[in-house]
Amino acid sequence: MPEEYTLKELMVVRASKEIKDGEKVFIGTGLPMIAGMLAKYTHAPNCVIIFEAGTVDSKLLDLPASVGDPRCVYGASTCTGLFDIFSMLQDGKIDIGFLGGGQVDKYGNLNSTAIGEYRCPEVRFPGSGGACDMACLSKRVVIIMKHELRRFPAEVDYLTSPGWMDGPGGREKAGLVRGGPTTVITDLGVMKFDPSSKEMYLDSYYPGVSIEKIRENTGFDIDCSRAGETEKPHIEEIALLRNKIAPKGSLR
Amino acid sequence: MPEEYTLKELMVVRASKEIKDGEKVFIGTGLPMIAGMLAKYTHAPNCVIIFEAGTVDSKLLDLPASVGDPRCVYGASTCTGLFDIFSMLQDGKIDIGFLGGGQVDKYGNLNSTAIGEYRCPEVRFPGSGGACDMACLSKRVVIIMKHELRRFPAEVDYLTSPGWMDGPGGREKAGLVRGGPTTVITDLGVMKFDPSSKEMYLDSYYPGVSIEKIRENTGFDIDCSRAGETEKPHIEEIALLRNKIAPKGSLR
Amino acid sequence: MKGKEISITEAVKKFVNDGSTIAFGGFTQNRHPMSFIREMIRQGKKDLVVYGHSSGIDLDILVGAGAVKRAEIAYVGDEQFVTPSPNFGKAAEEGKLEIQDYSNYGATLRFLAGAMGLPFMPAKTMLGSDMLKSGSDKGKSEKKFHLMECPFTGEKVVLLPAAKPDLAIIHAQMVGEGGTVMIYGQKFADDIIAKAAKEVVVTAEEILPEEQIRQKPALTCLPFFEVDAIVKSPFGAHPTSCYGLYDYDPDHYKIYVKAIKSNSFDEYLERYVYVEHREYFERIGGVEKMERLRADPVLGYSPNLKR
Amino acid sequence: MKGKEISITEAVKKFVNDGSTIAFGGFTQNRHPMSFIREMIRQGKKDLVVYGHSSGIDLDILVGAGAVKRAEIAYVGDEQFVTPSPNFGKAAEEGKLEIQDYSNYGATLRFLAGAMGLPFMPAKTMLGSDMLKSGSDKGKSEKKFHLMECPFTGEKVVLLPAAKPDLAIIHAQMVGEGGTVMIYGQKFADDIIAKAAKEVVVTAEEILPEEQIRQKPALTCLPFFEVDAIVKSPFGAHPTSCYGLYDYDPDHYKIYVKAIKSNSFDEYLERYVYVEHREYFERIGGVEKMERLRADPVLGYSPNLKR
Repeated sequence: MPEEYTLKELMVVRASKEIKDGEKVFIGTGLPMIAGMLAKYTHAPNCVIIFEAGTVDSKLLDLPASVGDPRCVYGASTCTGLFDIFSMLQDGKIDIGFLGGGQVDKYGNLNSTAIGEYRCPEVRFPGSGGACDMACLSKRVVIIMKHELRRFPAEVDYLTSPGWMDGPGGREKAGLVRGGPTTVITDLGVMKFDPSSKEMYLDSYYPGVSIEKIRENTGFDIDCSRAGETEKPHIEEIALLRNKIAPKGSLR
Repeated sequence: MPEEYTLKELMVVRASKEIKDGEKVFIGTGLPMIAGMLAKYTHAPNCVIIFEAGTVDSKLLDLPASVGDPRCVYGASTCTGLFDIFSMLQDGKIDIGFLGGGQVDKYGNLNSTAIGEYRCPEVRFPGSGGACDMACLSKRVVIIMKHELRRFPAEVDYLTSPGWMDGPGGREKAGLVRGGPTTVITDLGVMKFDPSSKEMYLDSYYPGVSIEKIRENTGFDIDCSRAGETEKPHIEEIALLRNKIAPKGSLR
Repeated sequence: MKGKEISITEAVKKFVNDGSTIAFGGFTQNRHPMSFIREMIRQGKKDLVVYGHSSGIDLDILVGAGAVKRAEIAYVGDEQFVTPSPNFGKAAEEGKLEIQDYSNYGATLRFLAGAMGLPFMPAKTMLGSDMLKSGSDKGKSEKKFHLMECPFTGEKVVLLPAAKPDLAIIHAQMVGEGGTVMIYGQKFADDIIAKAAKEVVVTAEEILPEEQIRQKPALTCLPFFEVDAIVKSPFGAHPTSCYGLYDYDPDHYKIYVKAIKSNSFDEYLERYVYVEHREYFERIGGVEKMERLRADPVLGYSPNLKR
Repeated sequence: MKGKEISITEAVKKFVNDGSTIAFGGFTQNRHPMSFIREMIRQGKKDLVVYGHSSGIDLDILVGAGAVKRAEIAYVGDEQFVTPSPNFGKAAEEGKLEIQDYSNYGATLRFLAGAMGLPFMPAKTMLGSDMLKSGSDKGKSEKKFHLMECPFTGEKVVLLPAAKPDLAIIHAQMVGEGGTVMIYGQKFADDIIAKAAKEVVVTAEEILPEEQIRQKPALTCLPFFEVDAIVKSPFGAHPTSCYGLYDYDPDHYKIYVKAIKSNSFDEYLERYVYVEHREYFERIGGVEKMERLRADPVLGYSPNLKR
């Protein structure tokens, strides 16, 4: 039975909608990269994909395996290194950053360093990389996560990438000059942050996913009163993903 | 009557001796550039000439008119810009800097900014450029000056480029991590600095120049007890200058 | 016109305001955006605040035209022709120009801080110099520097405030229609100045299709989005040099200096600034002059230039 | 051998000491100096302190061989194959490795401060993160960061201490006999790391006469005197990619990850590290593998790589 779309495809399509035409997007390896390419092929042909390893607005004929992949160079506007790219970010020139992580809390603070005690952790993650930089310095942040109870704790074990910190005014107090997370896209639905309380709320749930299931997999109280069903991907988007962007089977 | 050598040729030959083989030399426009080229063609073939505008160890087939001249690029090891070059200097990688100026005092402090009151000066000079940077950050400094009373005052009107400041310990107090002037080459003779008092003394006078003349043209007491006559240029050096390095007449 | 291209008249009208803080690319007698600067004079821009490092005729001609109120610079000179640059020297001596002096590295680091989105940059230069004594000059910058002790090593460090000019003008050999900039030869601090500025105009010898310039992304020095407008301006750096294409023009420098020394700068402006593009080339020596200045493609300069 | 060229055996012997602080070029699965690192393991170097930003198999293989005491890094992962890199993850979870975490920009700025001869670099990143809470880890750095108020704007700024490793190892596509380095594709932070280090060894796919590499000085990223020794090392980045010449090797990554996950890393070392150069190539797949990984000269990678 040929599926209409896979869960990962739905996530990627939803993530791509976060990118507006003309925006400069700081993107990491994996789903965000595919979302960025999809946005470029659909509603945001002039979005600019930037990779921290050194390239700006490359042609991306083939999906890169990392942000430092040789595939990131072809047709780029410039090919340089981390220093130039992150300095643009710090100077406020990047609109949106895509982030993942091991844990996220209700204020969108992310942990991609370690679970348990820092010095001898239960689980060690790869570390910040550019994630903390994006979280601190891009104009807004979109988070892509697996939605599991242990990944959505009341408080993250290690705060790698600042979200709204401890709520309103938290970022300003820390000395951050802009930014903050706006959207969390998981394998169950889409969360946003309340403009005044800065707390995560459910914006939409995927077709077939119950609000109950989302509550069960979230380690803090989450307001679900504003939620509706997530829009399904269009057939053209799925076709683009399968035929042009993602290598065979990578979004299964 | 064909001269054996001109005064400027003598100065350039003497200046070139300051460069040891293999040293990295930060050089400005004019006489220092000619001295650097001469050193490279004679006793210091492996000295590295560095121009602040962005080039390292270029071939210099033709004498550049400025340190940012297109003539500085040919055959260079790298061609970049001010930031990279000055950062190497700050990191302690440059052995010797050549400086000129409008005034020099007995501690080798240089003024290349203004004579008189800063805001409305009698004479305005071009300003520091990279001079202050070389004076602060290269391992040692060689000064090339016209020897006139008004140019050798007891105290400079404006301290653009720090020499030994107010004597022993002066540079350390200011926060400077290395360096200081070792030699002053003028149109009358060669001065050095006493290792303990840091005061300028006469090391040698040019053939035909009296110690008296040097005293008359120096605005502070200068110890002349250690002075002998400056060595004359060799005929090969003059030939190189006239035939290969300096364009016709430029050292007359 | 395609992409971001506009005319030089529009560019000056749109991006330069009286009182703007502005920075020019180039270095003493090399690759300054002279055609843009001449248009600024024609349009009578004034009260400008110029941030620079190694200025020359770019700043000097504006000072001579009475367009500059304040200069934060490290050097203003025309090398073997005259130092300091003559209008600048005169204005400084007459106290008609607010000047704030930095060293070349200091000035570059101020742009770097601006380009990096930082409020300041630390340095180990300028220490002990009177540039760190003249303190806070009057004018825009409230504080010229700040001395501190390094919290890691205890050593003395000077913090220099970021320079973030309203506008940067860079003259490049090539630019893509979308704004991707390629500079040959020394970059000076042009890329840093452009990144530090709020808006950027690039004048260029050639405008290429964006795809073409992107065939060599390792050679570009500014991504397209850093550039707000581009202007086609062949010979736009004259009388300064443009690596790989033409040399500096010693004849013209001599005319320039002589005009100022003989108090006939108004006539110079009349003859070389208040004049159409095409006529300018005739007056500087026409096609013969352009041939004499033309660079050897391997060497990057004119090897037989009489200078 | 001419100029600064030495053998890889000599290079490791001469430049790496037990306890050295060391930084490698590259980025996750791209252009790491792997042949040099394998020789370090063969020579049994230990107690190393590794400074990095986006590490991968470079740091991981050393951790697996028990050579690393401490890592000051931002990221250690092999992208789609496994994150974190498996030996690193294991050692961290067992508390066997001292780790100090920075962000990628933070780590880069520490090298930049080192390259600029400054004791620190200011930043607006890492603020609010626990990386600025974990304070001073034990080990070499006495102080991980310093928070201050900007004397110009009053805003909060973090100062990060300079990183000045004893040694940097960079793998480049080309180097001149004298040491002038040319890197194609992304430079990552390799040029900055090299400038920050006290000594620099460059392993390269090709060694060219110095005059030849100097025909394009705008494309070189390190002047010759920054480099202390060069080593000819074709395919020296394998299994990571080397832009323009060969792609990363998915087969080998799978073998690597599987060996660790199945607790047979010693056998991996035996088969792929304690082995002659020529034999290594046979074991990774010989000439057929090299052909499959070979990059398209226009695209810079292998477009039909099965991955």
